[in-house]
Amino acid sequence: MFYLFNFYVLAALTVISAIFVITRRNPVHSVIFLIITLLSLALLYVQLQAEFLAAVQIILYIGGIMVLFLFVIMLVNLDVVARQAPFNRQWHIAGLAALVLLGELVAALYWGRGTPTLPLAPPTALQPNTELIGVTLFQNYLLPFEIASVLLLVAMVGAVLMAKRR
Amino acid sequence: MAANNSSQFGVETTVLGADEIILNMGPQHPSTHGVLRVKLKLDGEKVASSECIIGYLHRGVEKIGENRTYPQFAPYVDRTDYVAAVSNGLGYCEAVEKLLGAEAPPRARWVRTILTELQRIASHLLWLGTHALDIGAITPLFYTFREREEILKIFEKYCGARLTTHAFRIGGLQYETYGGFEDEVRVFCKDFDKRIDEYEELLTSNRIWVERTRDIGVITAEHAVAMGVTGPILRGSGVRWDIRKAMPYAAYDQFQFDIPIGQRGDTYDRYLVRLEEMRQSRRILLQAVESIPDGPILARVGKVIKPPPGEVYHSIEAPKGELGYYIVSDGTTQPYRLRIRPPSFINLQALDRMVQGHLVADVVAIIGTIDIVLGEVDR
Amino acid sequence: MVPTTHYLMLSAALFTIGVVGVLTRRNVLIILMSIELILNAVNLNLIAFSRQLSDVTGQIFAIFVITVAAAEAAVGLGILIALFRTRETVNADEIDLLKG
Amino acid sequence: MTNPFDILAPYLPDVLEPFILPLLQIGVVFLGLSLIVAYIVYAERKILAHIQVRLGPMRVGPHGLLQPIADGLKLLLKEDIIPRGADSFIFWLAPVISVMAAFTGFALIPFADNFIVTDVNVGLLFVIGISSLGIYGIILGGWSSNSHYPLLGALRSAAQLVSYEVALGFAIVSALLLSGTLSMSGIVKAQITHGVWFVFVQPVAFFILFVAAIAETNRNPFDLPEAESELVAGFHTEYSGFRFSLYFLGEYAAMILVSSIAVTLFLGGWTRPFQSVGWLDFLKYAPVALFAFCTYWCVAHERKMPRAPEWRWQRLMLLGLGGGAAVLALVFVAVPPVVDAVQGVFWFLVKVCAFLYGFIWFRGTFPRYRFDQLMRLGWHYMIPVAIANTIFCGVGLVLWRSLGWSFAGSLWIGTLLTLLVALLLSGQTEAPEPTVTRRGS
Repeated sequence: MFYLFNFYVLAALTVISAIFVITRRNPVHSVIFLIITLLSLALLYVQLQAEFLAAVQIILYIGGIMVLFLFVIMLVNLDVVARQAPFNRQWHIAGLAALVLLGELVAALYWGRGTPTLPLAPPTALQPNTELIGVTLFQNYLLPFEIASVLLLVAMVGAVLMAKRR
Repeated sequence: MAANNSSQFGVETTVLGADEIILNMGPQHPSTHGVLRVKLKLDGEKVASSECIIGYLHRGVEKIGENRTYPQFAPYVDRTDYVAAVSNGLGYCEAVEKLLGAEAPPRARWVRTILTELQRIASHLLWLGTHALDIGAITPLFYTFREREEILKIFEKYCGARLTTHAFRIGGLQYETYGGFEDEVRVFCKDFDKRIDEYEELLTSNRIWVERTRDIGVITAEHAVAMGVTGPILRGSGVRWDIRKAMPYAAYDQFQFDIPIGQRGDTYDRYLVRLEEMRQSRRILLQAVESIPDGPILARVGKVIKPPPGEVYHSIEAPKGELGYYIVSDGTTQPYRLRIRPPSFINLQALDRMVQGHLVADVVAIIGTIDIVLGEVDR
Repeated sequence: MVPTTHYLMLSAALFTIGVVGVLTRRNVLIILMSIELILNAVNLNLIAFSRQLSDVTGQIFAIFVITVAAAEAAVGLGILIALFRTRETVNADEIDLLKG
Repeated sequence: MTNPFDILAPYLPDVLEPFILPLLQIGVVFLGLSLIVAYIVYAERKILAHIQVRLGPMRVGPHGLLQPIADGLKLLLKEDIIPRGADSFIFWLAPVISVMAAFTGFALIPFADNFIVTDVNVGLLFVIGISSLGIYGIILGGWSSNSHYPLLGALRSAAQLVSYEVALGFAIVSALLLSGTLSMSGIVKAQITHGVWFVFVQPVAFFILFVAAIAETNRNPFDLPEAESELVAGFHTEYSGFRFSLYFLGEYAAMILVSSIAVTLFLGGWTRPFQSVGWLDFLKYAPVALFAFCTYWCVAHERKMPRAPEWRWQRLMLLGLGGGAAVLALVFVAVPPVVDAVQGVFWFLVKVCAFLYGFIWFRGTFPRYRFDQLMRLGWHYMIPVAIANTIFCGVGLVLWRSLGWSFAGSLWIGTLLTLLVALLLSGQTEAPEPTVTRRGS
């Protein structure tokens, strides 16, 4: 009961602030609402027994990536942006297409509800979370992990190269 | 940025290209030491060039001088470099004396030397405290003000004023020294060198201080001479020029003292030069109080001061550099033309050369190291 | 307990909002943020299934997704800065020339 | 030792128990922290004043003891100004974020054995994550003020925080490696098991954590975002009144938070010094000694005060304080369980205060770094040393676990290797040269 209540509050918060993210004219407001979305998602992760990911979400997403966004927003001139139309010309069609997508997803879920669901695992199944993730990551997924580090390196070099003054 | 092209009192930026920004420091800025306005052209982070905009404190002191009698104008000069009023008074009085062909009696000259050297120490202390504060060290300010307070107490006992003292009169002194004057100076000198060591302990070998001042605001000897820069800045660049030695006035030819010079001409050298100057001033003070002669304190210059027609330029070594007075007399009781050569004004010229290629944070340190007083720059 | 379907619904909604943002907004910054929304929807799915199957692999994949998101944001914002420097705009529909 | 709040548990209805106990703890921690913050400000003013040969606040209450309350009231009653053109929503939100980020972190700090609001098994990551949210308070506050100094201050601050967070993270990793857990109380318990505070086996990591903590809280010599000679007051230039006091609160709470993290990770959290040494057990009466000293101090200063009637209230207040301290000391002596109960919190706070004293001391001593120097220090020196330390800490642990060397010995080998790296790195930077100015003739 408590968890369901929690879920609905957080889900509502997530969806509403996500809508605000894409509708606010001012990008700084968008960032703030995106942070709220990400925070409530982190709390949902805690409820899903993924504490480590929740912490990673807060540290990496909110503490890192979003700060980067704010930085860039402050570097580019916003006065001009604020006066321009926020949506592009095809937004009616785009919105329609997205709604169709939502319909599709919901329909798939709706029709799929009859399929036998697996029993929910006992709450301690994913504990201790950090150790489990660590062991799995470094035993079964070591290669992807290393590739991801290469990806990060490439991204870092790329970003520096892009942002560098010529 | 949020509000480009908006001009405010504090700061104003204009985006020129993507790279060049004009940043306006002052006139209401905590570290421009008054109402100096510096327009910085920034190339990214670095300062490409700067322009000083002065005049916010202009009071027409020189023009006032032409409308006052010679003794009447003496208090006005205290208001130019208001943190070194005694030195200003000395320069003016000696200039008028030179015009009159008079000379102050020995005792007056000795007392003048003592008070001027005390003033030099007080001015340097104020500089040290505020300079350190600009660079972010808050504690030296309180230490230096502790000692400066002692000096101001001596001034107050001598002439009743602490800041704008009007200590001297044309022809000598107005007041005889108070009882115990020498002793008080002696007591001050006794532990003053230990106090300087205290400041040095906080700053000289402090790694952050060295990093903030070493090779910052370098000015070479040639440039310094070419720009007419004087005082500790010139000596910091390695030019041994001190009017106290070169053209002795008051009683300076009677005392032993050294002129410290720097090698690199950077902010750190100027800092060391000023510290050493304080030590040398202490040396002069100790010699002066021991040998202070008896005798009259005021030469016979007459009740109404009416110099013969002619012109005179007399300069002294003020704490900030060469302080000169150029006076043209037409034989009346008022100067026909009076012009002050203030050290801060001339030294400030060097700012542009010193800040080029440095960061904005260094500009603050460099303004501090030039040791300007806007009352003197603007007059 | 909350049925897993609920999380999937939420994820679908979030995904769609992200897609709407990408398709309709002009500001590249907002578009990048919408992409973050999409990636988060994916993460929520992965973690919800990881919970249901009590298999930690889903969370591992979410970590990889976050890594990719970080890389994407860094490169995307780098491009944005370079773009803003040459074109003085952050609008996606004004970037329609092949030469700068 | 048990959680002091568990005493209440039997009296509460079962349904509410999981809510009320945490709420009570949160309340106690929040109020206690607010009080501590207020008096940290007072302590800072007093200590700085004494460093700078002056007295500091002396007027409000005996020795200015009521000054924080007066300041708080003043800030609350001041006019609340929102600059024209400011984004009022974000302008309102930013200080709140700042305070929330700082205070939320305390939910995961173990003040004593079992005295922790919530002991999550990834507690350390959460504390770091939540405290890194404080950066939003700064950036958004600076941006929304619609003014240049705050904006520049905010950008500087953000860059600084992001840079030093890396070093902070690496410093924390070594404590993590030693204890093998992310739970905050687990880390303290690991230090009890090993019988040594981690600062004694990982001094380099502790040092890096300390420096990074100073940088993270924007304190001197890394207080560039608020460099008053350059940027007036940095990101909070446009703030006044209540909002400003929120920033103030958040800043000092963040100071206490980073100190608490450092104490938990490296200084043994709630344990008293040399807990394994039996004959030092008398140290558990240290709270008694502290309060007895307070009594002595109050009485001694009351004697020095003038007897004039306008001083009566000040004298009474001092005597009251002294009396209160005496009563507490007596209670501690008379009722041994009470002494045992306050042990954890007492030692924790003592260590945090020692840390905070360091913060204040630095402020009174150091000039400020320039921004590029600060960045260079962070990226060229702190982060490489931190990475080296992490690697060599791992090497030490391998020596200990696989080869069976002694715990402290193998870690010290790692530390020495790290110091070697640090020495090599510092060799690259220019050492301060001898003074060049010599007296001439």
